[in-house]
Amino acid sequence: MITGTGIVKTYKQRGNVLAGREVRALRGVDFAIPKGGAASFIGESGCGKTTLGRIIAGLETYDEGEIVIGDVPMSGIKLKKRQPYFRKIQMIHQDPYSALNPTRTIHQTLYAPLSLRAGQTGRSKEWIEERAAEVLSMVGLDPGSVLGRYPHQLSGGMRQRVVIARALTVDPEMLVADEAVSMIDVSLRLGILALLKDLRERLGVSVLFITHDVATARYIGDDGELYVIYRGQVVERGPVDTVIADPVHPYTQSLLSAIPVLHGLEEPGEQPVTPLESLDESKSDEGCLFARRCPFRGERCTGERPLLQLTEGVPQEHACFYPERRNVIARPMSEV
Amino acid sequence: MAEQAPGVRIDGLTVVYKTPAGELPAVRDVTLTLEPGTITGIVGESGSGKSTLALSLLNAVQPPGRIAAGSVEIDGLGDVTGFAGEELRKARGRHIGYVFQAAQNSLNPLKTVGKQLLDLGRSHGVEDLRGLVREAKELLGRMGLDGARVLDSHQHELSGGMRQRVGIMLALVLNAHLVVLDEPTTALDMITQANILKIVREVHAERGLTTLVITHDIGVVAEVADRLVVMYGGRLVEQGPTREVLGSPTHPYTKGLIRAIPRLVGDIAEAQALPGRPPTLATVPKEGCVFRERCALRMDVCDTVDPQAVAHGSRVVACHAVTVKEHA
Amino acid sequence: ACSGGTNNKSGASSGGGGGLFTTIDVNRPGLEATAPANPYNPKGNSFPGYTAMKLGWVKNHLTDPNQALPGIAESWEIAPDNSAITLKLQPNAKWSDGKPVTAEDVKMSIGIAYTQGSTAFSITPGAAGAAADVTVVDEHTLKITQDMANPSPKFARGVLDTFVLPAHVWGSVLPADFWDQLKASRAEGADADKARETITGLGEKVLTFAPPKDTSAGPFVLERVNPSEALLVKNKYFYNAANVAPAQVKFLNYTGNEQIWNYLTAGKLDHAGFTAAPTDVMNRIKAAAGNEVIKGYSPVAVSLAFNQAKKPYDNVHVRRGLAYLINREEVTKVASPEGGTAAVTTTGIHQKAAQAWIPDTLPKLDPYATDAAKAEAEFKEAGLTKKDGKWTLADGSAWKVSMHAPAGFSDWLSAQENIKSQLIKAGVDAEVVTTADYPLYLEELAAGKYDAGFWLMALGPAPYDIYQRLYGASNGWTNVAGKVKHSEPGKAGNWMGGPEKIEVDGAKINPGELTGKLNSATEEEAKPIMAQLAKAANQDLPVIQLWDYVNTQFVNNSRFTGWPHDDEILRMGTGVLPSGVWIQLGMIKAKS
Amino acid sequence: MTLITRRLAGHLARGFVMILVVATISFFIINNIPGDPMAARYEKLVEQGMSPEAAAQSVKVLYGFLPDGTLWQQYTDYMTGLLHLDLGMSVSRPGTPVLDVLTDAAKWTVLPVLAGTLLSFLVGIILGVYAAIKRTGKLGDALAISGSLLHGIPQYVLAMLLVVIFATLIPILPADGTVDILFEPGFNAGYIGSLAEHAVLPVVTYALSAYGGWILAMKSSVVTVLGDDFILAAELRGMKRSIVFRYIARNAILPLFTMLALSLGLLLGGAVFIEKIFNYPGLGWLLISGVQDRDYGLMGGAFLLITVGTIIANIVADLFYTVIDPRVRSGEEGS
Amino acid sequence: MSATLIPEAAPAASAMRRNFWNGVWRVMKRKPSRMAGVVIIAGFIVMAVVGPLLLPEHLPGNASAITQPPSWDHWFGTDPQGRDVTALVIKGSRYVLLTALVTAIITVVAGTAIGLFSGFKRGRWDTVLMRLTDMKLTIPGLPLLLVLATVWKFGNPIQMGLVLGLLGWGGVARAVRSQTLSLRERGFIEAARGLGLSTTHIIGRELLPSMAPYIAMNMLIAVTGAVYSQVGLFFLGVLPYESDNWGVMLNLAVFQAGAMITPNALGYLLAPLLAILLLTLGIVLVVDAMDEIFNPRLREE
Ligand SMILES: Nc1ncnc2c1ncn2[C@@H]1O[C@H](COP(=O)(O)OP(=O)(O)OP(=O)(O)O)[C@@H](O)[C@H]1O
Ligand SMILES: Nc1ncnc2c1ncn2[C@@H]1O[C@H](COP(=O)(O)OP(=O)(O)OP(=O)(O)O)[C@@H](O)[C@H]1O
Ligand SMILES: [Mg+2]
Ligand SMILES: [Mg+2]
Repeated sequence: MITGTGIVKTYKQRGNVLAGREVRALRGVDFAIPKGGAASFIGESGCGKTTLGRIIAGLETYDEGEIVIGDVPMSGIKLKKRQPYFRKIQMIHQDPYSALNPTRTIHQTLYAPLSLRAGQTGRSKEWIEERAAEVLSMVGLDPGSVLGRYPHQLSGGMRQRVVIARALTVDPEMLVADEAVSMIDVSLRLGILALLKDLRERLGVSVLFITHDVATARYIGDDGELYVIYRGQVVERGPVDTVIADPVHPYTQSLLSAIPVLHGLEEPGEQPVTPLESLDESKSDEGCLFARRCPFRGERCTGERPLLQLTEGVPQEHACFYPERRNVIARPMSEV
Repeated sequence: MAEQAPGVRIDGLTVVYKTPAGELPAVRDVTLTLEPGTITGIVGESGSGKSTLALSLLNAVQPPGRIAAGSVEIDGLGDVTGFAGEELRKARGRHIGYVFQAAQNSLNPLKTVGKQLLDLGRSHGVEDLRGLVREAKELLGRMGLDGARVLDSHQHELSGGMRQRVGIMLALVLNAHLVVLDEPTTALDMITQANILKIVREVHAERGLTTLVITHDIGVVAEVADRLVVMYGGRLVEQGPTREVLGSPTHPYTKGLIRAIPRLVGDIAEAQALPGRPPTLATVPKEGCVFRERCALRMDVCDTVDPQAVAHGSRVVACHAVTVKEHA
Repeated sequence: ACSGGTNNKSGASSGGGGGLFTTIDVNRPGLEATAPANPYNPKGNSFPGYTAMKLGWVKNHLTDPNQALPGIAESWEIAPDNSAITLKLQPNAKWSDGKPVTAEDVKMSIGIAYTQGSTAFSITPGAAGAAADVTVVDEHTLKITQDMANPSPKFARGVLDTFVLPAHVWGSVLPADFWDQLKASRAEGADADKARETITGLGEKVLTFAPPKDTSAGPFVLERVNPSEALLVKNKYFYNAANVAPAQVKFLNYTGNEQIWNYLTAGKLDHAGFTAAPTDVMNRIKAAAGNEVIKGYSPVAVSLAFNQAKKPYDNVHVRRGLAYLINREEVTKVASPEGGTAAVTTTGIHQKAAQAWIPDTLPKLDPYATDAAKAEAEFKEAGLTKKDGKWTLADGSAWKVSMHAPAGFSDWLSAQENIKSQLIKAGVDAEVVTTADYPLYLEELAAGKYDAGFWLMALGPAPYDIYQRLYGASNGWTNVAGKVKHSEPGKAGNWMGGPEKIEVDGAKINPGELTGKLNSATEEEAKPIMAQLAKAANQDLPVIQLWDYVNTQFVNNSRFTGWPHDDEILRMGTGVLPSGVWIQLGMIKAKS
Repeated sequence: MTLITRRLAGHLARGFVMILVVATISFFIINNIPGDPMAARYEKLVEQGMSPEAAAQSVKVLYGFLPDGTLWQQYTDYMTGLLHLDLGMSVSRPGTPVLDVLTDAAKWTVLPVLAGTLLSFLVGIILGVYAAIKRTGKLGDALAISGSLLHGIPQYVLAMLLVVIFATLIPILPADGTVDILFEPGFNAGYIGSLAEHAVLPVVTYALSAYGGWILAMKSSVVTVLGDDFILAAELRGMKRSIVFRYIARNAILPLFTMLALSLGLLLGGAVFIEKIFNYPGLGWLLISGVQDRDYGLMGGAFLLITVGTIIANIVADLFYTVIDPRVRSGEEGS
Repeated sequence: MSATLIPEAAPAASAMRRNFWNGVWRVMKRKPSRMAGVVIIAGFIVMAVVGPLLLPEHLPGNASAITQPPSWDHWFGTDPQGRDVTALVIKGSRYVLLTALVTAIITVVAGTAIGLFSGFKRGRWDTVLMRLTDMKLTIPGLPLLLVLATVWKFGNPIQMGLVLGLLGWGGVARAVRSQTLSLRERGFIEAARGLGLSTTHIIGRELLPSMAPYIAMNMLIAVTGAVYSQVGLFFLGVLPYESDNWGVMLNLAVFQAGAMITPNALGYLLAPLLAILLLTLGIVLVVDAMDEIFNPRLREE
């Protein structure tokens, strides 16, 4: 449905006449999300997940690379004319409160995009009302009680559902959920995840899930792909369960080992990798970007940059010269 | 002067907030004991009263809130709910270290960490300020930071994880043996979170502390706590040794909560969301069980009678259904 | 024709009693601390009568412009044909640094006056009443002769009204060849033009000259100034110092009349010159302890002037109709109850002077007493029509009398507001429009932008000055070197736009030319001309004379006494601080 | 280059451009002013009894100072003069450079404005803190409302009320002038006392009119800071009240520095009214008298100087802010 | 998955869409002072609209009762023409409020447009416009007005309002821009863009309502500023006047009637002063409620 190759994004921070600063947010990222498929981007803070998500949703421009939606390459289309293509890709924001206009009722919020579509397709007002109720039901809300309300009158989970419902008004082919559950109460989180999964299954909407919580990534669908991003580069990419069970890149391993083990429910794996001590604050762009923090760093790592590739015996793509399985995973108590 | 880890006994604590709808309890009739030298973890969703409970330990509930009933007995100090003025101030910091929720913002943005450390020392009449700085550097070094550099930095020059460590340092530097950590890892990255939790565990052991960790993330508790306390709607619904509670939860809320945790392994279909939504101060039922609206085991008695916390072995549970089952 | 008063130097010993005298220079708002002690500088810290001395202190006699009280000139003699004046200086006059005041000082002062343009010392070729020659007779005597090509009856006034400056301080300002240059400038041709230019250039130098410190020949010398006050101390070398009562004089600053009212109601001022004040304020001023109002003659009147280039004011009947409608008594009562007396009629002359100039003509003039019926008749005659009780123009369009006055001229505004309501009552729509300030008012008035505005007139005592306000430049007649020319309305400053010839008693006269004649006429020659012009002004009504000003002075008897009540003394000319003259004459005594 | 000098350089460059723009504006406005100062002077001389010809000559001498040449030439002259700190000659005060008149007047504006600002700042922030702490109580409410009202009342209304009260009804304070001339200028009690006595009403007016703004700003700032986590954190660490108070105060005052510049600018602008009402011969007073005397140079100069004052106030406030706030200080220095 | 899709019902009590005016009413009722503010402002508007119609075009003067102190017949006494001061204040209110209205409209339209444009376009335009705004905010307004007054005779209230509006949009533009910038970052604007909603919709329906309190507040501030400046200019006497307004009254009271000296004229001075104070009070009280009126959350609490 959407593929991207070699996406590069560099933020130039102005604001000072004399010294500009560059942030290399993405350094040549490839991705491909099939129709009805799922993908998850994980990585620590600031690695570029949101930037990539926003580029995919057409909310941000990119400096280099090519994005193809359906089979239309965006490079052939003027910046201002891309909107209809990107409209098929809707973003679900992290903070459901700021994603809804506090001065507008849910009805008004849904009405605007629906009436736009009604105008384009020549449909009636009744259709708008029906459809508004329909999308709300789709996300598990009772239209009767929700339509007339303001966002602040709803709980976080309900708000996030409204946000999803609003995205559904334009019949999207893909949803980009950026940390869509991190601000929602623990007991309700799973509900949203299940909803996204359900939408995937029922409507064939692809879902791109952005998070730094690996565990939640699984819940969108086990047929999805996991992209592990580090400093603007995809360092590992493969089916969710494969990557979780057998991470090969030391960064993925560290990430996974940082997830708390639910003692009592599960037992830690046998060979836990020590979690990374701290952030890499150097701005060095030499060699492997992860080299300075890597506990398994080898000679090659400082000299050249590993590219995302498939190597023998490893089912997933990775960007490491010394891929090695290290058991970091926790096991359910039941299996122990 | 408690040089050893103190025990804490909270008894029948009720804290109310004044709202347009009258005084509403954010913490209701909580009885809890922190054994000396243990790490206790309190979990609960947003608004369940965790922070309010933690603040009560320092008698620091902010207006319009107030402690309406109950006591907080701390070894070597006494009942802090009766403290006021200088006495209370001296207890804070010296005896009880508090690591603030969102500790990232718990530092004065205009002053370097070092200056704030000195302010702290002066506030508590520390004579040997050099010694204090040395101690601080040591603690920071212990947590993997360059002490000298950190003391010379302003808040904005430190990353979230570093600030959190500074927060822990400030809680411990006066040699407090009771430490309260309110959401020490919220808004932190996975990797940083893992680091902080490791530090909490290690420092706890090294310095012989009594620690209370508050979080809404069961994973965090599972990682560090010896005992797990679950709060819901201002009530303490279940408590017991962490592994036991996680492994075999008894209260329907605890069960639901654990089932709703996204997990790295296992069958995803097993996981289920809790229906309904967590209550707010205004929507907490005035009488009867606070959880009954979302409860699958709801009985008639739940509507009218607030279930008492009942000890079942090492576990304390407040649920009519569980009590009935136990006695059946 | 007459000589100066006596020198009171042997006067009573009571003088010099000391004390602080507080006053204000009503002519000059805004003391300027940085300004030099230079009488020619418009902001200069020089106080005529106090620190700045003139040859004599001219008076506003009703008909004779050449009367004056002695200043540096102890006495003088004027040739019967006004061709010369011989000055005798005060024998004991000294500067405040102890040097004597000499005839050379006076000659240099006259030189300086030339650079500034003064009535008697003008370099404009052919200017009326200009001096031809200045001769130092001896150390205390000078003779100044008039250029009789275009003589003026007020020549002596122009000479006497000259500041005297110390040559040892100011000498450097005039170049050595000044008098030659002056002579050259008298001639015609390129050289003369150049000489005049040089002298005008000197004028700027004079204007900005800043003596290092004040050197005064007057009773006081400037001690210091700050932006709100100036302090003068007694000049012990002053020739009549023994009779100068105050030891110090404090000048208060002001920027608006309301401040003067404030000082007066607080009884702060020992003396203040004429200041218009509303009735309530005036009552309070009078009520303040020790305050007294003394009144004298002031040769000024105010009038409502018309722009005759605008309809319907081109029609004399309209002007007359308006004159019949306006109750001048009421206007004066509202606007200037203390500082003015309602004009008896429109003559172009202050009523007091009119009694002296045209006693026979005056009763024959139409007094324009308020009379609605006559007004109606006049309006009808002019072709105006009355619809629904409102007068409209001949063509049926609306008519609104629009009167202008500068903001801040409180008495004028009050008067116009009152006229407005009077007119409205009579069915003539009217409005009052203010102009931000006086300079702008004058510019717009001169540009012919207004239908009607207030205009000062009857500026005595010289007859020419009186009438050139009505039949001078503003009404089309310019007088260059004694030759009168008339220009069209809207040109060369002619905003009144009256006709060049007016029918008076059946005969056509040219009032501008008659006015021009006044410039060189003797008192006797002038009288019939004045009568003719008064009739013209009365019948043709280029303006409606509203009230004649009264020189109202405020004094306070708590600290000083001896205030003059004598009419003669009170006819002090403008531009002088009369209390300074009274003090130097030894009239003012300190109260013990 | 340190941050401060860098910022200063930027400010100066901007300030310079701005001064040029303002100078240009005022030049062209002033060149279009109607009204003829020569005519007014002439009228006055004639009224005083000078003969028309003599008056005409006198006026010609007096206004020999008026600039001539094409508009463009006058403009370039004015601007080059400006670069040499030469604002031309005053017309109503012949021979006096405008700059001299202005610098002489500037002290009468700057000192009371500064005194008033300082006074109101101090009182305002103290009461602001109080209003913030007692914000739920009646007194806090009253303070806040009084603040809004005072903030809202125009300066001239305040000034007039003060005059009516303290100079007319209970005449205890002088309502005009700067100092009693009888006191020998210098460092003596009488002179300074008189200066102070005359300054009371203007300073109080400045202070009162600014005070409302401070109290409101301080209140909201303190309320914000009180809600900041670090204050609670400091309390929970058992910091002394005095230290916590200092934390609150310093953090709350900080954002007020940007306001300080604005307020100084406002007060400088308001000087027009206050100086007019109290006859205080400062820049505002000069501006009005310049307008009324049609003294182009003086008017333009006074306007320019008031603007420059505001610009300087802005720069100073910003630099102050930069020095005090470590976030700004390092935020731009970083990398 | 069915468990998650059980429709979540919100508490039934407030299912109905809230009426905006009901909310406003509630906000007003919460503090009586706000009601007072609204009443005051409404009073002034009525006074400005109706007042002059009820009074004769030219107020009758009485030459024998000039500058009288307050009495039963004349609540604030009479002016130096013997006219009733109260009537003068009423007549004068039209000028003042009309100017204020014009100023308000221009301030809001220009300020909002520029602020929105600047905040929306960002980049170069933003820099240029904000420099301009900064400059406008730095140049002291009153002195500028004074200088302007010498060339431009803001003849009638409309012109006056025009000038004041053109000088006054800076504050609104600043506020709107910073609001736009901060709202841009909010998810809902981005979402609207993602949904393909038109810029008109985004600005008109999403941005402006959210900014309404700021705009309204800044507008009121600009309006008070305008009232002060115009009254002040007239008070200083640097403007010609044709009709009565409060500033002219102040000017005449102080500089013509000697109101600061004689108690008789005090009413003449105090009446317009009180009118200004009252209007200020009204505006202050209404501004106080502004945030709550436009914020649905605060409105309903
Ligand atoms: N608008 C922007 N201007 C400048 N830099 C930006 C901008 N947006 C993002 N960045 C930088 O780009 C990098 C990637 O940011 P991004 O928001 O994509 O990270 P992320 O992976 O989503 O982080 P998080 O987990 O904290 O949300 C970061 O270093 C960030 O500071
Ligand atoms: N100042 C206050 N005024 C009124 N109610 C308050 C106040 N502070 C907290 N509450 C209410 O008290 C209840 C408990 O709040 P508390 O902060 O203790 O919750 P928490 O469990 O710490 O939540 P979180 O996970 O969001 O930090 C909540 O319903 C909250 O709305
Ligand atoms: Mg992100
Ligand atoms: Mg909390």
